[in-house]
Amino acid sequence: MSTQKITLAKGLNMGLRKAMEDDPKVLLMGEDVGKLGGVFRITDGLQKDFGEDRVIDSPLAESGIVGTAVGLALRGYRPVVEIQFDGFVYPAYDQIVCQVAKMTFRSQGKSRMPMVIRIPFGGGIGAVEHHSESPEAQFAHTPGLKVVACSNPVDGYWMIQQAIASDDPVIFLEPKRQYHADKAELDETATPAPLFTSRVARRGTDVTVLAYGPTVKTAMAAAEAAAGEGKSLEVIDLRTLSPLDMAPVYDSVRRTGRVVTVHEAHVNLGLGAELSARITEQCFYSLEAPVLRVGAFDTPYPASRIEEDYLPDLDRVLDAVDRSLEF
Amino acid sequence: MSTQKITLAKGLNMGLRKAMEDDPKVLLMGEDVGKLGGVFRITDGLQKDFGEDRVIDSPLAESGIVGTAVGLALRGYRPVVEIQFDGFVYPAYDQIVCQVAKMTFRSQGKSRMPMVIRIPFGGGIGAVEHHSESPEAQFAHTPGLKVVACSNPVDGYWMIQQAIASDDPVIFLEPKRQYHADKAELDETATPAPLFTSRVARRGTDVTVLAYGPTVKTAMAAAEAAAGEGKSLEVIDLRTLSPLDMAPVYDSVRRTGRVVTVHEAHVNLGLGAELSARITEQCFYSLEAPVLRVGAFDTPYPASRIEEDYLPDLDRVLDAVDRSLEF
Amino acid sequence: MTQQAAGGSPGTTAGFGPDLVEVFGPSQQDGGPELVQLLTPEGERVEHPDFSFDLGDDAILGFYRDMVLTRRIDTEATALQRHGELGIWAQLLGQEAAQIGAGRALRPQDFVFPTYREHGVAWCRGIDPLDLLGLFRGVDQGSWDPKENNFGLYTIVIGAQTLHATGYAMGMQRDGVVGTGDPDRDAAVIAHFGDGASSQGDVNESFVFAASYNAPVVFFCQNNQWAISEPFERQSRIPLYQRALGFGFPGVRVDGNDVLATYAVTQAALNRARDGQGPTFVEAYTYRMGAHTTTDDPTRYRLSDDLERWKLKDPIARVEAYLRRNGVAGDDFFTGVQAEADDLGARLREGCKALPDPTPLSIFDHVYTEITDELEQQREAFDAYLASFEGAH
Amino acid sequence: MTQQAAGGSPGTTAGFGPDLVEVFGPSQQDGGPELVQLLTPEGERVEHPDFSFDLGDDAILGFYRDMVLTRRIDTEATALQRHGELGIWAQLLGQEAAQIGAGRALRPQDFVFPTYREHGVAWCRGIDPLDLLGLFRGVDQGSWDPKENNFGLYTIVIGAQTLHATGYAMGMQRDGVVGTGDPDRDAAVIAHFGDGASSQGDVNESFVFAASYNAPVVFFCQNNQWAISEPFERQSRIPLYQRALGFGFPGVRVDGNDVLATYAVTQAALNRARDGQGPTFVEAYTYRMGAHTTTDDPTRYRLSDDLERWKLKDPIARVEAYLRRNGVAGDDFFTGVQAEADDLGARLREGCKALPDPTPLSIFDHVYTEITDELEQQREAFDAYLASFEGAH
Ligand SMILES: Cc1ncc(C[n+]2csc(CCOP(=O)(O)OP(=O)(O)O)c2C)c(N)n1
Ligand SMILES: Cc1ncc(C[n+]2csc(CCOP(=O)(O)OP(=O)(O)O)c2C)c(N)n1
Ligand SMILES: [Mg+2]
Ligand SMILES: [Mg+2]
Repeated sequence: MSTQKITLAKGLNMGLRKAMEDDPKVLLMGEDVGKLGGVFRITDGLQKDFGEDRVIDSPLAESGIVGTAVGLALRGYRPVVEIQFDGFVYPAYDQIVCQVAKMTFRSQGKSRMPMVIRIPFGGGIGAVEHHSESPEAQFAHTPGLKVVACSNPVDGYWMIQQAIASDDPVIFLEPKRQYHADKAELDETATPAPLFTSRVARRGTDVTVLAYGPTVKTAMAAAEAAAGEGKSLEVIDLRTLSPLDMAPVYDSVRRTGRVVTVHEAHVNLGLGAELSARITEQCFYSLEAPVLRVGAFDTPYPASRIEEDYLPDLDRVLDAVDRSLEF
Repeated sequence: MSTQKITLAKGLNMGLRKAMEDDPKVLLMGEDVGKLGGVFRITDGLQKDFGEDRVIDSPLAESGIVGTAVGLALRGYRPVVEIQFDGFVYPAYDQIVCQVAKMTFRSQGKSRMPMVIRIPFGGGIGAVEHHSESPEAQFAHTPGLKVVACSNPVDGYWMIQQAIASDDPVIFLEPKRQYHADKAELDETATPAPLFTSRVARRGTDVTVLAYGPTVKTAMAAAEAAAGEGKSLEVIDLRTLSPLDMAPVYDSVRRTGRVVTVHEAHVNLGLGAELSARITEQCFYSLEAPVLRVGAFDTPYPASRIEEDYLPDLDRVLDAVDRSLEF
Repeated sequence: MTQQAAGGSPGTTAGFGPDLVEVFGPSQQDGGPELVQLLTPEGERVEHPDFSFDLGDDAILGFYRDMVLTRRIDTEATALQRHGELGIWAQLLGQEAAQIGAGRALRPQDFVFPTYREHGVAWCRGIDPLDLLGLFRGVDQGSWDPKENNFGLYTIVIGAQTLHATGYAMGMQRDGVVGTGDPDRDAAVIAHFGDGASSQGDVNESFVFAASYNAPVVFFCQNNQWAISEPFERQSRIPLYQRALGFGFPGVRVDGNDVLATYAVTQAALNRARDGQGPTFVEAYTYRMGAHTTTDDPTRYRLSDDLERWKLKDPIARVEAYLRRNGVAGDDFFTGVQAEADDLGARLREGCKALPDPTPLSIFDHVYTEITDELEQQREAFDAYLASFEGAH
Repeated sequence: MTQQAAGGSPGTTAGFGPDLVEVFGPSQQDGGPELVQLLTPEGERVEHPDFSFDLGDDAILGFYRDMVLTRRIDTEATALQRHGELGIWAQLLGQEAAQIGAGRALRPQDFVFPTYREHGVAWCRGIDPLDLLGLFRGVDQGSWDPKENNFGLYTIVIGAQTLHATGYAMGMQRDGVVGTGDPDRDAAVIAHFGDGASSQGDVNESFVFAASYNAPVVFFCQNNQWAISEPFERQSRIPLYQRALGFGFPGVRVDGNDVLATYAVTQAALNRARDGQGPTFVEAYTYRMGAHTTTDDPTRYRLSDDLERWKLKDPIARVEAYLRRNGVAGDDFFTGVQAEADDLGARLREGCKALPDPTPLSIFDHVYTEITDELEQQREAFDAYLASFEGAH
């Protein structure tokens, strides 16, 4: 029984538990993370087992949560902060970009910020405003932060532990739509890939599709559909958004000559922009078409009844693939 | 005497005064904007002439300033908020991205946010931490905001008035290093270009250089130096960062085939990334070289003694121009 | 461990006043001695030295009707969510008196900044309850015009609206509609928020600004004892109305399940504001009888005992008891209101299902007051893309 | 207009307590009746019912020396800025007693979170004053190791450090170094901030968190009457120490120009924290005698009268008066301290100019605990770029 079938929520919960068992300095903090186990139940059962001093229900103030976590980190703790929804990270934005991100640099390495800020992100859950945001580009633009996104239960289990083990602050993005969706087989005895690496999720030859978090599933479905039409897509799950792990991307693009990026964040100044710029710079003569970007439109997140029109889906990816191939 | 020589600080001050004279609903708010006239003296003399109810010294709380400005806007006022330094906009980030940016959309146009948030931005003034940031990409990534940057005294005078007249919220970036630097001739009877347009600042044929705010001066100097070496640079002052006015850019790139972007913000996910992505998409077959990006390194802003190494300067622009030409 | 035993030697606390008093002990279970009450849970009228209810029984009949209809909106919406017609619903069960009391104390020229739970206040402002459903169904983000009924859109980001309220009140000052002595002109703002919200920086900044400018705003906090799963004690260890004292303006704790007291206290606070005497903090001490929202499961974090105790303080039952005991209303009246509620319920059920979905292309509307060229291009491309599927299926 | 005349009918304010008292009237000019003082501006020892100074004259001699040397650091740094050796300097002139009193009340195991103006506290913690200059010269952002002297780096973003302090104090609770009764073990945190900072959301959130967790933190606010050009009245209309009452912990206003009183009050507050009795707010009532920083011009916004009045309360002069009057110290002592100050001044002048500039490539150091591949590439490219100029000139 070395393997079991788990959801992403379960993978994250198991990973948090493991990290807390391994290191008594690991603390969880956030709104409703205690008895409730968080609104998504990611911290379910942890306060019961580790006590109120290690799984801390915080007053309702995100800046306060992250700011006190900074103090705890300075005291030698490894706080793991839960932001309840992506749209509520902004009250903590100042503490994140001015304090968390800069403490190591400011102190010339004398103070460290081994902190993880977990953010359930992305849309598709039929929620009201502010519950479906994709704020990753803003954090990736901030030096001093590392930014990763998991896309599946197994990565959830490993990546959260690796993020907690990191001595640098990590913005940890969790595709909330996937929390309780597909299950996957977890082998707890396996050796995971290093945290800050991308993964080729599917091999292909015609077009490279770059995705992360919730859009990996979309990209894989698109690849499956495209295969039916005789088009071979290579799908890369970026996993790390800052730093970017570009080597597998360049390698892929040099083979395919065509790229489509897919994320739920706005296209304008989203990760796709940076990927496009870097790929064009490094693979200029390999490109058969410009990098095409699929993402949310440059509008606020709409009312949920039309969110599926707003979010990139299989058809929008396939459309971009076709446009790339026809270029 | 229809023209006079003014600095950028003076241009902005005159523009604010004019806007306040023209419309009694225009209010100025911020820290130290009253008797002191702001730490950069941009609001010098305005409280004296328009009173404490129209030039409002605020308690020391940026979220409070922007948040109360939202309320004033809902009541029919046109608040112009001064953020003292770029690095201090982050406590107001939540109000800006969740409230200011979304109010029009949320209310389906029933409520408007005719608000200007003035931010002195960029480095080169020998300041301590948090006083030299370039946060524009984060705002440009946020739908619902408009983002502009002035680069010279004449634009300062006109653009601030146009921004105040806009019924949409405008993030108004002022290159603080230029406030009291070069003077320019202002003709108050002239007709300014529309706010959301770029301007070809110098015609050229070999390489297109895209700049805004403080780097326009750098780009112009580079063009001058390059001309001495027989290289003809076209310099475009973007002026509007969101929306981008790409037509003149595409037009230029189709002629030159080469582009260098220059900003003080970090290269990673800076405006250059978006420019590169769009240009590559629209001018794929015209490009002789990938768009090259010059900007701050992807590190926090360093101690000021080495800021000139950190910031893009004439040599770094010329270096990129050469790399582009040699590509 | 987080609450260490006091191990200090005597004398070290000198000058700091008494040690922390146990404000959450049994003496506080009913809101404590400072609770302003004018109608007991048993429906008996009591007097208070500082606050009095200045309306007659007619008004109380009206309040009763308001509360019953508001509760019906709530139960219907909850049922609609269970049937998949709403994505989520934020219930106000138990908070009817706090909201109707506050809402009825308003004058037309006052302005309201609500949270996401202010269905009762919305009712008082004349917002069609059907319009409240759009946000929760996911067809819009609030469809009413804030200017029409002086009732702002629901705010989801906790506490953000308290600053808007303060700024709006500053606007009223500048418009000269404060302290003129003309009751039809003088206006105030009311900012609604919860006990959890009191911890947010924005809310405390709004206290700073309101005090600094002496802005005509009433901070109306419904302390319903819970912020999702977190009990009030996590946010404050003293009664919340006392927060205001730290900012230099008055605070009062009113029985939020007593519609008469809530009305009287809110009216007095609004009058202070309209008269130019500045901000007031009103803590309406109440209880969230339902779940936080329809997706919440309170059995994970609170005891049913608590709920049972609060049921005895039901805001509607006590008014009914008062009306019956004093012969103000008989069965006819109650049946009449019930019938009205049934009609309202039916209208909501029908209306909700008929709420039109927005069109995909509406995504591009109202991002700006006029669409930008950039967005127009995205819109056109999306239009063409959508069109490419027509006939394809 | 923003302060409308009270036009309310009598009765409407009932229950809200007295109308706003004029806390900035003449009665408050000396800090008001609640000011804790143990040494008058004339140098006379006075007693206070709640706070007493429990050290002897030796300690007072030490405080005197601390204050004189701290002032010298300040004047030297100001001069260095005038000579272009520093980019800017934040002066503490007038605040020496507040800082030395607070700094000397600390034990080694306590931890300090300073603003950008805490030069006196830094001195007490054993930070080499030369190390303070790096930030202002622009060669680093604070070069000391916070762990070595339990003194954090200067924080520029107003108020951010108060949350760090609270979190750090929560860490102490978890480390079991609070309320054990062992004076060498029990520890506390002190968070410094200014009157202006009290308006920031972060600062108020730190009060919420500290109260909620009963964290061992002393909030030490130097109310120097100004936040750059804004007078204290813009931030609060009541004495600032009263802010704490709104959050459920004690606050006290101490004469911040009286080093004995500041010491005594801070010590008592730290003892409360170390003993597990939770947070305290100390308002050190003082005055910023200089400009906000060397780039500020206070003549634009304040009257020199004010300054003259505060000069009479100079924190150093009153200790000198006490020492002389009571024959504790004579000319020898004062000349000795002066000589020490001169030496210190000389050392700072020399040392400042000798502070090495960072190398351009150091930009890439310590962005992360280990450089990333991405940054390594930028570093290498920049290295090559810089090399391309060598020989070119
Ligand atoms: C800034 C922010 N953080 C978190 C949330 C998620 N959230 C929604 S309601 C809520 C609890 C609010 O409690 P309270 O203020 O007491 O109001 P109540 O819901 O009890 O009416 C939380 C944490 C949010 N909406 N906004
Ligand atoms: C968040 C933030 N906003 C604005 C500033 C600019 N600023 C620096 S010091 C200062 C005034 C601070 O006043 P106070 O808290 O009273 O401290 P003091 O300088 O008087 O010691 C301001 C507005 C800042 N550093 N951080
Ligand atoms: Mg609540
Ligand atoms: Mg001050």
